Amino acid sequence: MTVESTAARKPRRSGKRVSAATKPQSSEPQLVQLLSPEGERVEHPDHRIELTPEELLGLYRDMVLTRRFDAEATSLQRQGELGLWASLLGQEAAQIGSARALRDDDYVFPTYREHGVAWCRGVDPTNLLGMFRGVNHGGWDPSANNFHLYTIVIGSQTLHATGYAMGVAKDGADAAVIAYFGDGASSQGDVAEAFTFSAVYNAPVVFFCQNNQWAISEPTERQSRVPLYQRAQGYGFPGVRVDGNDVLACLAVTRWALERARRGEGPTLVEAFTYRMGAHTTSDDPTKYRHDDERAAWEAKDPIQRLHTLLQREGHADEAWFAALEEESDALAKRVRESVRAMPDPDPVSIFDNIYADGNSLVDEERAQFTAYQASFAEGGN
Amino acid sequence: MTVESTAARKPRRSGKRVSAATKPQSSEPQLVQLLSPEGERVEHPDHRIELTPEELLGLYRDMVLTRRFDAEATSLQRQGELGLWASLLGQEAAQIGSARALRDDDYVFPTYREHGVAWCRGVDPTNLLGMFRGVNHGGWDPSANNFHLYTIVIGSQTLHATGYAMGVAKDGADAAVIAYFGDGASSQGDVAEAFTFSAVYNAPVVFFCQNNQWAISEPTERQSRVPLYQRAQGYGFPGVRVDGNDVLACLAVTRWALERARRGEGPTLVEAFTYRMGAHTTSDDPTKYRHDDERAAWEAKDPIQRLHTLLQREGHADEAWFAALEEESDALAKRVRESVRAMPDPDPVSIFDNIYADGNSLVDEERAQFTAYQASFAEGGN
Amino acid sequence: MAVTKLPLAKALNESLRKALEDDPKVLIMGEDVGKLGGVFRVTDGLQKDFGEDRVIDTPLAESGIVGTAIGLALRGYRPVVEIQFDGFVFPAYDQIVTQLAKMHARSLGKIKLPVVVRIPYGGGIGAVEHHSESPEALFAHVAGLKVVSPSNSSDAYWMLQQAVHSDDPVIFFEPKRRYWDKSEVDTEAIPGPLHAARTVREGTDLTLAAYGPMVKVCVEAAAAAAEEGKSVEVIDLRSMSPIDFDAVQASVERTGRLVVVHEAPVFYGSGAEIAARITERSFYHLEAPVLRVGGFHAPYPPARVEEEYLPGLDRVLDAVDRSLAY
Amino acid sequence: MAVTKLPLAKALNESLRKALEDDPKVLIMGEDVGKLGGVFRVTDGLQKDFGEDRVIDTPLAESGIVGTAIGLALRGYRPVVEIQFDGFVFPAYDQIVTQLAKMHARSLGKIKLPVVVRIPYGGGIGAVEHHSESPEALFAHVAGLKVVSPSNSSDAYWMLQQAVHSDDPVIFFEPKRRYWDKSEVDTEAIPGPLHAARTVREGTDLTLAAYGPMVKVCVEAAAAAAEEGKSVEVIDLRSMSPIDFDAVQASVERTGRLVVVHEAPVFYGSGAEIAARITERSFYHLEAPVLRVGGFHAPYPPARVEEEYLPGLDRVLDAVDRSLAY
Ligand SMILES: Cc1ncc(C[n+]2csc(CCOP(=O)(O)OP(=O)(O)O)c2C)c(N)n1
Ligand SMILES: Cc1ncc(C[n+]2csc(CCOP(=O)(O)OP(=O)(O)O)c2C)c(N)n1
Ligand SMILES: [Mg+2]
Ligand SMILES: [Mg+2]
Repeated sequence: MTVESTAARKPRRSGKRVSAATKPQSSEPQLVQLLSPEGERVEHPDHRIELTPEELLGLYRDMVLTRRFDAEATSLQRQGELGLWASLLGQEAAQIGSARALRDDDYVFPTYREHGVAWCRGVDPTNLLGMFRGVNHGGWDPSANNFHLYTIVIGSQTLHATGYAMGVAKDGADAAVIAYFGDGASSQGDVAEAFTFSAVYNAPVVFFCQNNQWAISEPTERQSRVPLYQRAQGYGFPGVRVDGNDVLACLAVTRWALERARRGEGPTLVEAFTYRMGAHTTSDDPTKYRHDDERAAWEAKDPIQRLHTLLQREGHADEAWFAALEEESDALAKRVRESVRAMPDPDPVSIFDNIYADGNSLVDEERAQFTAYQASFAEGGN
Repeated sequence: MTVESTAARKPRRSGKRVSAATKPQSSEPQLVQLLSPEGERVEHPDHRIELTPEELLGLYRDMVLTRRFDAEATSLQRQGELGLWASLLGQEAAQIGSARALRDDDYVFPTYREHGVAWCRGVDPTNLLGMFRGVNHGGWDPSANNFHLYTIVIGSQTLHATGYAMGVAKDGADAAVIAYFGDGASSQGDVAEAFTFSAVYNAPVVFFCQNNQWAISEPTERQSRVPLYQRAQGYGFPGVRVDGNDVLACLAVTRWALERARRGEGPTLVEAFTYRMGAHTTSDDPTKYRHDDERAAWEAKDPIQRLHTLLQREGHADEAWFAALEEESDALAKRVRESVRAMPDPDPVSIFDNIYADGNSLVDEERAQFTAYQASFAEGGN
Repeated sequence: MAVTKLPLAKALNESLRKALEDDPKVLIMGEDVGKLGGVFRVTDGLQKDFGEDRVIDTPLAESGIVGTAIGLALRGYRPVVEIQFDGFVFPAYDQIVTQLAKMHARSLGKIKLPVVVRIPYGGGIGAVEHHSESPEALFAHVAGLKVVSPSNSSDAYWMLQQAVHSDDPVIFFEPKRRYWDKSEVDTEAIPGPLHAARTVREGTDLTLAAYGPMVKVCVEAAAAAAEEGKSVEVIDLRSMSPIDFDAVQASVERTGRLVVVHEAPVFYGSGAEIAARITERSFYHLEAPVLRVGGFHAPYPPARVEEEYLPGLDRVLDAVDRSLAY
Repeated sequence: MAVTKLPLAKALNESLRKALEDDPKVLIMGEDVGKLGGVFRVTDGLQKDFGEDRVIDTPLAESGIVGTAIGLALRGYRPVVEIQFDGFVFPAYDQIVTQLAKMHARSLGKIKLPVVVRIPYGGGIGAVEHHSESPEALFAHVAGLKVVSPSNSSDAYWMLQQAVHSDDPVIFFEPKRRYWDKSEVDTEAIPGPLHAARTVREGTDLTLAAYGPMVKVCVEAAAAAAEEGKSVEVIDLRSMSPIDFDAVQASVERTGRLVVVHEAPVFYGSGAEIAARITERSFYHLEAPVLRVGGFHAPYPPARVEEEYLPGLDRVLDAVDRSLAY
């Protein structure tokens, strides 16, 4: 059962026009939206959300700090402190909304762009930068925050999430799992197999697809000729498209999907319809393949701006609060900048660490040879 | 658009109850059926078929000869003439019906069980036995009959079919491609990727899934919790479930799907709902995992018996015709038996043949060494 | 009684049973491992006794099997997954190489993935294509994986126990044509290290090194050579990654000659690694170059010529003679 | 003018352009190969000039890319597919190993699959995980595939032409850290055979054999050794399957010493195959064991230590010294 079909049955209680929802004949699929681009609340028959002013402010703060962190990382890359950066600019609502729906016991399997999710899980932003600086391949303890390492091989982590969720179900634990992936990833066989396994085992997993319209230079039409959320139906579980730039809708829909999972109702696919405002990574040049006006149209749907408008209209925050947040952002950026610069290069001999948990004679031999070889320079040898 | 949704809109013109079609509330999905298990013609709002008596007799003959060939192969395996055999028993209608929908220019990508399809394509049955005897890995020229080699790695061939169909479209040819696969195969990532590619490129390919209820010992519920034909929808093309034991329906639905492909309307998924009456292969022991009564229930739906009833009721054939066919079957079995027994073992040095089309120095070296080594025995050496 | 004579497949079955009994976190996963007990019956009866929750029939998708096993391991389980035949491990290759092998290092040691991937491998059973291959080199080249293969029932029993207990991923190659060979298993023995080679037969003139299905052939070759007065030592390597080079080196430095035997193609096979390393270590001890006996650079051939393709007694003896002729 | 100085990536681009011009059946397929021109711009401008029908952006699915390329080849096309980075070839590994490599043999020669799989490979560009690997041994072990790697612009241009013309599947490894290195290309030359090694520098004391990105390092090492009075011959193997053993053997039988250098891990790497075979062929000519310089048995490390991981001038010279010390 998709939200689309449900929406067709129930009367809408709000007079507010919400994207395609008011156009049943439209070829545009329906989008769950609770906060319009103009910053007005919108009602939806299936999904609603009650948040305290503190919670609203919290979401806003998360998005602002995440964006600031992201911008700082981009400039650190420009300064040569990082080898690469994958910006989440534009996807803050999808990430913060979905991540704030999680409980501590839930487990997250990210791609390489989920900086906002990491933030909500309590992963220190500095830790995310290690792999982009080139000092490690993943610098945090996944079990500390139930936030798995970034996965670069597209789609792989959806199977890990499914397996993890199968384990959660075996344990009878009151928890759920969320797997993030992109529109491009939806084409990988692994993602399809994750759908199959999760459906067959009724695993408590939410597949959260950030459709940011692009997989590097390829538009989503290169991956599918129908909206991605519809993919789920053919595997026997619901798919929902949510306005990925609407933090309230992302929170509400993800919460609903996680609840389904925890209640034993199995997997859900959430497609967050959003936009990658920046380049794919700092190595990419989007002018080669897309027009500026597309970006401009999405700027009008900015996830932070619309919540800003709401907070102001509903009087949840005054200028002082915004100013304090600005200061907090600056402090975060400063801290990140300083700790990245202070991040030491790894000891070369660490190349031989952690290859095996139980040890390995070949690694020991190579480590010893390497150490002796290195030492030969120190001694003026060779 | 699935047949299911269409069927709900149009009134049925026949009073005959056809499986689930008359039970709209049923959880059983609708099945396109044109010939009931009792051998009575059934009408269907979307699919109909007009066949001459000769064509009907032809289908019957194809099924009978295929079954006889299959039984002969099974007994040749028992006699030690083949190493293995994968019987198609029970799936004759699915194979003959779909294959007789093909034109010469169409191209077929089979699994390892499509003996009936091979028959319709004009592949000499004896040629199919080479790989099961262990004298080759595929003994026919695929381009001679537009019938690709059997593919054993589950699901792989669906991508080859898709690529081939992309080529057909590029050539602007008036042809279509059909890919056979099983219910188990539907779980493979490759099959999902084939759905994605074929949809994105609108390739003229029909995915023909013989859901014979089992993947070795695993029932279809291990692969999907919803009917397999529904998988297609999420990729943006139609899926239809057809009575796989009804040769008329299989012919009609496949023809329709091939026509769609040729008209440039892209891929279709046809799920032929049938049953593997025998063991998975001659190495398998189905008593380990399934009950006899299941098989018995399907016996009542036998594809050959129901066409036999129809032919008799409509008076298309007399006893002499059936007797002649029986003789033809015997002759076929005899020919197959004799030619298999006469099939020579390959020359060992052929191990080095056809590894590379352009030649390879290593292969040449190894062939020379091998030949010299073999010769050392002949010469009384070593 | 702790000592019994068991077919190799049954020893594996007992080993899995023990693993399931000892640790509730151990799971069996794969195609047809449940009611059917696997196409070789290695998991026979286990689902019946331990339930569908622990012995899990999976969808037909090898990447999914290994990928979800990784997820289960992350959750604290110890999955033992079965790949039905050697030739069907490749859909899972990406998950094995990019995820299973690397996650421990990627996490700086914080993640451990105690996953065993069982693969019946090798030829000699008259099977159709993809059912007779020996792809061990394709795993041994990859850091983060351990690759082993038992040659007899005792090793089958104990090495599988050790693989399950290992906190590293282990690719466990089972010599399928030896499944029915019976030999003694002492279920109360104290096994040696998983990656140590074992001297099967002592000798002074030449060393034969092999693993899995070829150990038996080498032992027979050594016996045949003995009749001709040649004293051949046979080493069962047991582990293809890491390789117990010390044991091979020690033997070669006594015998002066080495022949490595495996079913896998010689070109880029494990024999190459052993030849290269032993030649480097024991350059002045070798009376002859290390010779390799193995498969050709060819797809595994149709069953009716596999006996010519597989290294058999004669080909091993031929290499022994060639080595001794130096 | 037929002779121009081009960066290696541009030589590949020109080669693809020529292939598209010469034969309407040639197709380019891959992720981002169209408008973007590939992440390394190797296909830059080709979609613009040859259209979306010939230069095809594919869905993000490597198995799908290779699998559909096989289908297109069956239909008479000659697809040249791009895998974006070395570490992302593994989802396609099953299609490459079980289908692309074997279909010619499976069909008793009736099917030919002229598919080229281009893979930018190797390290040294400061990239994140999966973007710096050298998996060539994993393909070279598989019969039915040809595996090559150019080290300079001229070979890039010509070897890619030859790969496209080959009726066999070719895995074409492109040394990505040499993409920007310029050298001369004569587009009217008559190229030698695709699988022949080339002597890059002559010498009498020792032979260095390398391919792809390591050829440059070896040439520099030979120059440095020359300053110390050591005459080192450098061979660019160019092909990892088949390997031009005759050329290496001829050189080694003159110099008496061989060091093989590659980025890939040494364990089960191409150096093992070369060492084993050359030792067998030239046992009495070798003054020292064949030494191997390459990657460690470790996942490719984070970029900030890759210079220590990669075989550089010093490590090659160290091996040269060790060999000469025998
Ligand atoms: C298996 C694999 N193939 C190719 C790549 C190279 N690559 C990295 S990101 C990317 C595009 C991903 O697009 P999408 O899934 O939409 O995620 P997004 O980057 O838009 O967040 C590609 C092709 C990869 N990382 N893994
Ligand atoms: C990749 C792969 N994995 C496993 C196998 C072993 N195997 C052969 S047939 C089969 C079951 C196939 O079931 P299905 O797709 O339903 O086809 P059917 O045999 O029922 O016609 C399996 C698991 C295989 N051939 N290929
Ligand atoms: Mg995207
Ligand atoms: Mg089936």
